[in-house]
Amino acid sequence: MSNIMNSIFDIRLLDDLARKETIVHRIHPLVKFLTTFIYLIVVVSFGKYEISGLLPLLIFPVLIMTLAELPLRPILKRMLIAAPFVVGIGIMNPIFDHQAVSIGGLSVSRGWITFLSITLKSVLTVSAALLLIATTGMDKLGSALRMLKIPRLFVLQLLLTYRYISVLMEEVSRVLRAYAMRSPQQKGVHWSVWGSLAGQLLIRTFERAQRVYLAMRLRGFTGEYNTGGYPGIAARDIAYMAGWTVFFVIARIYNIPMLIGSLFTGVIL
Amino acid sequence: MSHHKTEVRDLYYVYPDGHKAINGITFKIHHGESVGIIGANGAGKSTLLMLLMGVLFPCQGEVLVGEVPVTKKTVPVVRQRMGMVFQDPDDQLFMTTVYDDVAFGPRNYKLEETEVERRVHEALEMVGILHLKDRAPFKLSGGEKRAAAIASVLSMKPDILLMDEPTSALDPKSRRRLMKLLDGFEHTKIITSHDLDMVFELCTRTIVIKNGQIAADGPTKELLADAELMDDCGLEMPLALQGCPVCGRKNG
Amino acid sequence: MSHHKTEVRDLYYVYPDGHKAINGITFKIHHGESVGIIGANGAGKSTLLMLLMGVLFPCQGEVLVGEVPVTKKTVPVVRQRMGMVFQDPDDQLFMTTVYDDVAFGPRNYKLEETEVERRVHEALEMVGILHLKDRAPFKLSGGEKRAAAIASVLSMKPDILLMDEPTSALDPKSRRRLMKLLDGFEHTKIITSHDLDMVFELCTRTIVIKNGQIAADGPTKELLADAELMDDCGLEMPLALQGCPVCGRKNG
Amino acid sequence: MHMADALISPAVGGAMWAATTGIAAYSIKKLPKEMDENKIPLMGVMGAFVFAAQMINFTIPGTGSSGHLGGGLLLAILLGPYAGFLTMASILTIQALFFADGGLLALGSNIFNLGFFTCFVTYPLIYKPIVAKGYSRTRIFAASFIAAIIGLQLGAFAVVLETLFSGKTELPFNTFVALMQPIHLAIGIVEGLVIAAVVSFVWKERPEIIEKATLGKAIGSTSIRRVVTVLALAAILFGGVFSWFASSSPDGLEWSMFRTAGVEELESPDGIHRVLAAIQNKTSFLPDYGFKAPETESAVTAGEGEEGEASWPAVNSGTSVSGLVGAGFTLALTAVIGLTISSLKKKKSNISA
Ligand SMILES: Nc1ncnc2c1ncn2[C@@H]1O[C@H](COP(=O)(O)OP(=O)(O)OP(=O)(O)O)[C@@H](O)[C@H]1O
Ligand SMILES: Nc1ncnc2c1ncn2[C@@H]1O[C@H](COP(=O)(O)OP(=O)(O)OP(=O)(O)O)[C@@H](O)[C@H]1O
Ligand SMILES: [Mg+2]
Ligand SMILES: [Mg+2]
Repeated sequence: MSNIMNSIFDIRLLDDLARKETIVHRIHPLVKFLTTFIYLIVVVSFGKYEISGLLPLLIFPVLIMTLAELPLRPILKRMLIAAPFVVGIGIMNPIFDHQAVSIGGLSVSRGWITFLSITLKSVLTVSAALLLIATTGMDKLGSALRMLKIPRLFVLQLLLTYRYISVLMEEVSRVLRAYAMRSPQQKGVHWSVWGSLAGQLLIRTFERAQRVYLAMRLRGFTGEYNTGGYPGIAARDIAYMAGWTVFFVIARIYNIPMLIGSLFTGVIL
Repeated sequence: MSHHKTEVRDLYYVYPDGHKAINGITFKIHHGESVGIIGANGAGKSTLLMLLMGVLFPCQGEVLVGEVPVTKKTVPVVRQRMGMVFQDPDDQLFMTTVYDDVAFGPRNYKLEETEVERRVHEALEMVGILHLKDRAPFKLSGGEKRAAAIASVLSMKPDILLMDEPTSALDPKSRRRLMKLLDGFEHTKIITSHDLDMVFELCTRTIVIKNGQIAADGPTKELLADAELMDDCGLEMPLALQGCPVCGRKNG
Repeated sequence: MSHHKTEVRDLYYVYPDGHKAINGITFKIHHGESVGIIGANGAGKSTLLMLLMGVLFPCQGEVLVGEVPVTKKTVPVVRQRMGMVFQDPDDQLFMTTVYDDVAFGPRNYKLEETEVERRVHEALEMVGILHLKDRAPFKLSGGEKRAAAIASVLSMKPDILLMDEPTSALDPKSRRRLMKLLDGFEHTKIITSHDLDMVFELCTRTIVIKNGQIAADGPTKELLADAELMDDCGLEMPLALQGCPVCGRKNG
Repeated sequence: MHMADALISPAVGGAMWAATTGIAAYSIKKLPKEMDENKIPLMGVMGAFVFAAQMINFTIPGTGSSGHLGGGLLLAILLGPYAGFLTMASILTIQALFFADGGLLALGSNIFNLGFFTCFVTYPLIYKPIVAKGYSRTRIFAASFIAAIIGLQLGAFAVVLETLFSGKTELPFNTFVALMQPIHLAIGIVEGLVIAAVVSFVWKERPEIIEKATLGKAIGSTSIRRVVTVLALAAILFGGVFSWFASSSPDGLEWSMFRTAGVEELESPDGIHRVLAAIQNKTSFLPDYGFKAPETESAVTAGEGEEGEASWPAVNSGTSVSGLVGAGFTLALTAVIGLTISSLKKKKSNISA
């Protein structure tokens, strides 16, 4: 119940954020999409005992978040919600991998390092996906997909799903509310009602789909999905992508914190 | 009968996204009153009803139903006393027959099956659709669905009936029938609607909401005839009060 | 301007399940007329609109739009002339921004992107929501959604506007605004509604449907004041015509 | 049971992306042309429905177990396998973007795990044959129930394989399987019951919705040859892989898998560490730490990987100290950059305001 409400807020919030006008928002959607992908590949290419090498990559979400003027809190909250499966799998490592490693004189089980590494990767990858949508928006992302030659059938279908999610989530939450009103102290939907409750929702959805199709046909839809022209990719977009890519590659090849650290300890010692 | 009193004290509600929907509302509704809650789209009417029913919980202030504050703990008890009819009856009817739908609430309160049957018959008779009891709710006409939705709530014997826009999408005859039905219900009624003519006929008292606050609270006949107040709150005088083609009266 | 004439000749329609929804309807609507189609729930109003739009095809009889019979072949041409506003705007706003939604029709007719833009702006300005053009439809209020739905139809420059219950769920002010907007649209309008007061104010002519047949067809002012006819068709006189609290007049 | 970006390696993620893209392209091609336009809104709106309905909590009273509506099979039943798969793909895409369920790299695997097995394995091989003899309540119930459970089992098993192949986490294969399969059996039973209840209800009330989707031209008749192909594919994928695992010694399973796949070594810092040790020695200001080059795996043999494994804990403490200092410094720098920019932005907007 509150789950559904929260999901509706999340979609609305991200949609609102995507409509801001900042330097990051103005970057070409396709460029942002590809940059995010390169970033993700670089992040996950680090091994399971890697921590320090991953740290410089934090600068990407931090920079995007500040430049795009995105609020920290809701994005952090989403990352925490996304965590359970990853943490659940990650937490197995300390159990199965006891080998001790010494770090700065401290003896740590290798499993914990893996766990930390997974958690860090989770933070980086989750924030990258959220930031992509929060600075681009579903409609622009759709046009980026079209530019990638993803068939229009799929893109239109994706956008329709996105469009009707909030309509149907509200419908579902109203039904659940009505259900809860007459069945106090029940946590979920009783099995005797499963079929009729979800089934009726499904039939209504089916009928809605027919009306939507009708509305589309009445406005000349014949299976073609016609979008307006795409915005061109400007020099600044290319610079954006090239800049980040170079940084990612450097961060992948060189362990930057280690370089800095050695520099420091070298100076100090 | 103070045990059926509904009281709202200095209520505030902020949606998780920061939208302040209710900004300090206080009122008291006595047993047997019929109260209309009106206001423009987005004024906060539905939110207020949800706070009364314990679907949402206030950020500040409290809701008391018969001296019992509505909290997560008391909600099951409170709900037994309150019945809510939703705007779209489709949201409310989820069983395969009208009978089962109307019996759903009483069965959840673990009543004897004979008592359940008695209640279902009573409720269906009250709204005049006993003949539909074995039909599937989703195959009924709009007006019939509305009646079934009301019966499903009446079978729980609520002391207070809450309704969100009960007359929308009904044809004039069905609307009239529904109004007659509601008029016959002697317990407390709280109705939100844009159908000000219905409020005018059905409710003795009206609360006007504007931006989550009470803009006016008083006898319906006075408030709805106050053209300035209505205009200020995104409303309009009931059509029955506007210009009469016979006597040529304009705007009340 | 006979090329905008809409004519229905001896129309019959039976749903695949055998339900006879339209049973012999004939009428002619001239360019610029505003016609209200009224009737009880299930009378056949929505079915009639769908036959006019070529969404359904009659079992017998024919529909002519500007001398062109509506058949599977002529439908694309006919539709460009007719714009239909649905009862639930959510069914009609299927794109992710208001702009794209309003541009959907023109783009499908392969107009230049500059022309598309001109039309979208024009349509949005006409309904007064140009400032909402980059918003997502799911975040609009009920009234705003309705306006966007109308704009999405206006951008196709229809000669005839068909609407199914355009005022439902709107607050009185938004309803008034919509009525003003419709009043300003100078082409043919065909409106079905249970809001008889709206029909009374907006339509010069009314067609009353009962069980898929025409029960009456004539000037709105006359038909809607005919208490017997209204009652016979599951309707009621508009509230503005019913009992005036000032002069005490009862039932017209 | 969404596979997450943090647990996947580029190789596994990429492979699954490739597989998924292939199936999606095939599905799009298979959607009969004339059905397209009316199916698009149906797919879109049904996708949104499944998305929303997955938030309903279905409970079995007294047992404490509860479940949700599974998407893939239901969509296949309603829309046919091709449209069902594509719809599942868009649901998962939106979940990855807006709810950070899974992630963009793992999206390929997730679409595969939740879409392929339901739409292209259990739907044609279990659901369809059972209802092919004619619809009845019992058949529909049995068909959806069994298909849902098996579909989820296959999906869960795929998650296990993908996770292990990725080598980002340390879970012995049998433990992981022993953990995942029973959990998903429990989930699958409730999910199967929900789907069975929903499909039976819809069939009773609006039979054409269920019957048209399965028998109609929209899907085309599934030829025997296609069934056999799919069967064979699935058999190779699962039977093969599974029996191979089963035949190896349980303890060594994981490592032998990594060695064979060459995935672990690909990323393993330890092997590379040794390889690059010589180079490091020349760079004096970086005492005893290796640059990591991601592309040197060809030089690493399985044996070296093993050895590297053993030598890992011996990393000297001086290196770790510089690592820790550097890490702290990097974090501080990142924070400073972030704070500076946002305070600059605030100042700017204050001035302009
Ligand atoms: N789930 C929600 N999250 C955020 N804001 C919401 C939510 N639901 C409603 N609101 C906002 O709260 C305000 C009050 O909404 P509410 O639904 O109570 O209005 P209402 O008076 O019932 O309007 P209507 O006459 O259109 O039904 C509106 O501005 C609305 O946009
Ligand atoms: N798809 C359908 N299949 C069978 N019967 C239908 C179908 N759609 C509508 N009907 C029936 O046809 C009749 C006319 O329906 P229609 O929707 O045109 O009524 P309406 O006048 O628009 O009613 P309302 O005022 O409730 O909108 C009704 O009796 C209805 O039950
Ligand atoms: Mg409301
Ligand atoms: Mg209708």
